[in-house]
Amino acid sequence: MSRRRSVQTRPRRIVLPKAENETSQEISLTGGSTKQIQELIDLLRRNNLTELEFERQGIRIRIRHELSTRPLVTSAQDSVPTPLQQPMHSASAVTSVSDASTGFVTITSPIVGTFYRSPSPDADPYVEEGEFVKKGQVLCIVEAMKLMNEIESEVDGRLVKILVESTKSVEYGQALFLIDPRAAS
Amino acid sequence: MSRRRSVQTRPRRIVLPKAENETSQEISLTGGSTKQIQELIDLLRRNNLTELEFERQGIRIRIRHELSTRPLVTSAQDSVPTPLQQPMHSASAVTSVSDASTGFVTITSPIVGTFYRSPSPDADPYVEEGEFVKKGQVLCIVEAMKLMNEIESEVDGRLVKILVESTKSVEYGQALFLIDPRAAS
Amino acid sequence: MFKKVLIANRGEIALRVIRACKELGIKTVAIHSEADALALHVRAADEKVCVGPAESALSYRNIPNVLSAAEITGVDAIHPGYGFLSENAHFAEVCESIGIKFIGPSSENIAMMGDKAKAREIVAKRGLPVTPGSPGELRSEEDALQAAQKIGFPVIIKATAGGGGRGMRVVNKAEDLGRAFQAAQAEAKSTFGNDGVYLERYFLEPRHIEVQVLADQHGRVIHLGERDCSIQRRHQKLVEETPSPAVDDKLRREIGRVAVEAVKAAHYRNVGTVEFLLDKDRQFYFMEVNTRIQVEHPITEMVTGIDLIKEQIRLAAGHPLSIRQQDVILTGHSLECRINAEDPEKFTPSPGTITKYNPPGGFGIRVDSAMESGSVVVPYYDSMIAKLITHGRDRQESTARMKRALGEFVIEGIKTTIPLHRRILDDPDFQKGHVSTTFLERFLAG
Amino acid sequence: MFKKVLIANRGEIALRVIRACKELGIKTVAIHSEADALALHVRAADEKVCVGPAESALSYRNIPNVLSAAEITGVDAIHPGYGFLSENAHFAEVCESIGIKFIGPSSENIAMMGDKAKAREIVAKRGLPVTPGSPGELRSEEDALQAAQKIGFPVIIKATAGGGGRGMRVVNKAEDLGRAFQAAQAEAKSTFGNDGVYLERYFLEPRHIEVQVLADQHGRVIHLGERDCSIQRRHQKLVEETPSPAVDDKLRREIGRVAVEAVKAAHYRNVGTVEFLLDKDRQFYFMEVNTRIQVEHPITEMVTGIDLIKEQIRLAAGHPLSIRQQDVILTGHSLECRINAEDPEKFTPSPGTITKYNPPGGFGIRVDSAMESGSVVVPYYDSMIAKLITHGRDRQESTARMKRALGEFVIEGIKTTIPLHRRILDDPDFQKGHVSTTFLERFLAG
Repeated sequence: MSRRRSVQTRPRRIVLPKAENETSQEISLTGGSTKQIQELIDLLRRNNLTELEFERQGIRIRIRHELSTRPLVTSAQDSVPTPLQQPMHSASAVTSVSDASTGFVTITSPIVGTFYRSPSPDADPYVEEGEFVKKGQVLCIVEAMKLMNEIESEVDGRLVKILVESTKSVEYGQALFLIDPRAAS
Repeated sequence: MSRRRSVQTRPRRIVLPKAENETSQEISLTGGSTKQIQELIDLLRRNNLTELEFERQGIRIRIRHELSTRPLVTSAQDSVPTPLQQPMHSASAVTSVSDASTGFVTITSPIVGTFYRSPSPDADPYVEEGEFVKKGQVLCIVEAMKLMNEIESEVDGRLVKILVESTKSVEYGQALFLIDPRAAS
Repeated sequence: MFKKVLIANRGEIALRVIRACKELGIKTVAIHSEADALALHVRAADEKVCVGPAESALSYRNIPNVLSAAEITGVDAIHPGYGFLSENAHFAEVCESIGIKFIGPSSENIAMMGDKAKAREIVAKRGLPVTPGSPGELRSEEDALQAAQKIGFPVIIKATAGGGGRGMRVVNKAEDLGRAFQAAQAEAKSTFGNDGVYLERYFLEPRHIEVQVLADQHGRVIHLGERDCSIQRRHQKLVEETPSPAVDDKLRREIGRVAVEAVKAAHYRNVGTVEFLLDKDRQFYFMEVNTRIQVEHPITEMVTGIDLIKEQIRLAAGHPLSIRQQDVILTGHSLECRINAEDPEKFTPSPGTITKYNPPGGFGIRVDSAMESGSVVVPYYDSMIAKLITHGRDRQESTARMKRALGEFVIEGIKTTIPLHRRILDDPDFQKGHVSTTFLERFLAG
Repeated sequence: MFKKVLIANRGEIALRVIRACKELGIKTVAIHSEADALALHVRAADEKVCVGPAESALSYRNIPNVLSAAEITGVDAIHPGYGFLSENAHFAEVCESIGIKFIGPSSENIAMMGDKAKAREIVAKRGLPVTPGSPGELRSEEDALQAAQKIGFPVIIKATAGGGGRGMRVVNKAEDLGRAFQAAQAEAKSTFGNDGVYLERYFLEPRHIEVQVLADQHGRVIHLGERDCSIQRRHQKLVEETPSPAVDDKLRREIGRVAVEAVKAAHYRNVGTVEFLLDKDRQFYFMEVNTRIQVEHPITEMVTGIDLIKEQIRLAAGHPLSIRQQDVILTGHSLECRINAEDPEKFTPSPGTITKYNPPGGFGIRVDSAMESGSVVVPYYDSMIAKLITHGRDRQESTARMKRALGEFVIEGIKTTIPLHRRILDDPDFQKGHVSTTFLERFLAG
């Protein structure tokens, strides 16, 4: 294994389309507010239900608690839903909704290893929050098997958030950075 | 155990209220036709679904196939259905819907045994379909442990249907006769 | 062999018997109350008959309906399971009279062993050890002192009409006997309206040890070792194990011999369990014979490899014992935890729908249960919903397996005793095998 | 003993290893692909690390990511399960080099046994029976005839570069050899571009018999009897049993001795399986050594009471064997049916969501599976979703139990091989124990 610049396995992008009629942080139910859906999920869990359905002003939300522990959230329009054919990672799709609303790009770890923000303990970090980064710019190192793997940015943009502390271990696919590509300088 | 006239354990009555807007044998979906719901149940089973929902003219029917094999049929008007809290015998309640629509009284067997329509093999049957019966009139015998137990009618009315053949065994609670109490002479 | 058997029971034991019948190629008939129409034992059987409403007196204990069910389905035998009609001598007698084999001992066996005083008398006559006590009611303090000195202190004074601890006095030395006798008499009088009292040896922290026996129609009797059922709450067993940590090979041979002799003395047939009390000095005393298959029979099956239900059915069908005493080899150690639908701290029943049921699996794990996801625990019957049984090469392994399996067992929607069992398994005294019938009381208080 | 072990596998074997670790008090780390994030083996472990996307080459077989996961979680050993990296000598070697114990044989053992020709050579040198064959490539018809006459007819001519039946010819007598030799050469040439062929003894209806061995660091080796794995479809085992109906005590001792000698000759350590071919004349021939725990290891556990995974972990930790050969007692009979997520007639994979999963229970039943209601059978890996294992006093009982248990097993939402197993168990030849590696082919055709 040679020193690599995150080429062999590319960082995974999660870009979800921005919701249309959003105006504020506190999104209305019609916009699919995760907070209010979360309340319904809590209600479902507290009462140990299999299913909860809510209908108002033409919007219907049905939440089903499958046998596995993950809740599936569906805002169904079909007359005959077949919940068995839900995509496998609906749970992660749900947790990414906030990303969707912000339009941020998530940089994830392509390998398992230890996360370092700087090339050596006494060196400066590659990047800081708020800085602008270029596509291909090294953001961090993930050490695996004594080899340092440089992870590059996939996009131009402003580094919104560093999600992992330096020297912490990261697994495959773990989110490392949030970048706002609209803020490209 | 002495010869009894079905006194110790009384025949169970199942009387369900008549549906309102019925006009014919072929009940419209809005009336809650078991036949059409049964078709939906079959569709659900054939396709191995967990749930099937049908909506038309303001009526919505959702059927969920729970983990046990019994289908739960709900014609829900509530916004928040809690299918886990269905009564235990929803299945049997469903099979009695036709009784509900007709308003017939079902005479069930209070004991386990063998059903006889006449007091002895060469005697005439106690009753025939179409005849009028009085409350307290003997309708049949259920033999158990070599003892003959006479089963009496609970109501005045016309004997609409004899549901068991003579000499067949019957279990506790098994429906034996349908009586139309409105046709009391 | 029987062609078709009716199982006059419900829940896990009904399913247990149906499974054994299936493996023997015997058809099965389930009975059920209206509350159990959708139960697993009903669905597992070849035929089913509803025998009454939820209340067991009107259904599972309803002799005419149960026998009618047997007649209309044409079975040649009835397995009573445990509880309900299993120790009802009248039921066994009626079965015999109408030519349906009752899978269990004869009605005479049941009647005789049901009279505990008579059973002890038979056993004592044979020269076997029974709990030492005064021969009958004590008429005076003098009487009491004589009896106590013969038995040895400590003794317990009990009301002949008694029960529930009322009228009981533990006496440690002769000087205290007079006052205790009077107090017990007075309390018995005021509580039961009868001042009759008697004496028994009082045991400190005894163990409940029982021996599984098998007896065929030819008078051959073997035993399958002991079970230690000391962990009880209000006489309800919670955890059982075999071999007992308190019984070594020598004691096992002795207690086994006494158990075999006791049932021989009573001309007992089929399977049975001889209950003993084992004191701290390793002296054991006959208590009674249970004439049914026991809830905790699986742990004996695990260490012997012998299917007790199949053996019970074969014996009832008149087959001779298929095993000799010398063929009985006890391998490893087995533990059973009874999982009840109860609050694990307050012990209040917790009926309801099991929304999720995932039993543990893998090596050395056995689950006897009639539950599955979606099952309804009805409030009308016993709260036991599953027996979790483990087997290992030794007590350490079967216990480690039990901890692992309890951690895996998922039962949602109702409360169960699983958390209590996990705590018991972590108890240092339990781990050392230092348990007695007072263990759980102390454990729950501590 | 190890403090924390990483399980470099998924599904039932990962859960099996986690269970053993829990019983030994060892912490566990699960690895998983993105497709298995919600899998039971992941939830059962103390820690978990995602090591890559669904494709196993990028996750479960991804050596850098697996080893990084081991490093960041600080484990002291890795259990490889079966498949994936379990027989990868390079992986074992890297583990050794970075000071993480590979729970299995040494990398040298794996490399040596991975070279099947070399393994046979070592075993043959020791004077042990290997499948008779020509020493190398045959240069002429003359060569072929000499080799065939030495081996004895019937023989099979195989292409050295071959596979999949191409270039193979079965020859029953000397007169037919010349034509078959030429035809095989021609076919090998046209198919593989290489006309090299060699000869082997051709066995009619052989049995696949394998012997479980355990070897410690001190060179002590014991065996735990044989497994009969003759019921195969395209070299995939479907049903396994022990003891084999074809092996009596005398043959068991012989084949066991040869297995032990074979692994001793190779200086083999940890658990392993020596595979033999048993012909109709009860002659057996060494085929190869599998250097991993086998899928079918549970049936050996059932009849010996020995937890092979725990033993494997103990051996890897340097403990000496806890059992001597004379302590190995085989009790009863055990059977395993592999339940695959496949169409039971067309054998096409059937991935999807298991809408309902109710495993069978009761006496003598073991289920090794990582499935539950709601589990998703992903299409990326092996189709085996459960192993149903039964134990009984004899083959009749374990088979009756298997039939009963297959009837109880509810798996809805996907197709499984359960119906096929039920049919196999009803087959008269199977019931008589008359099986060979050609059984299933005939069975499916018939």
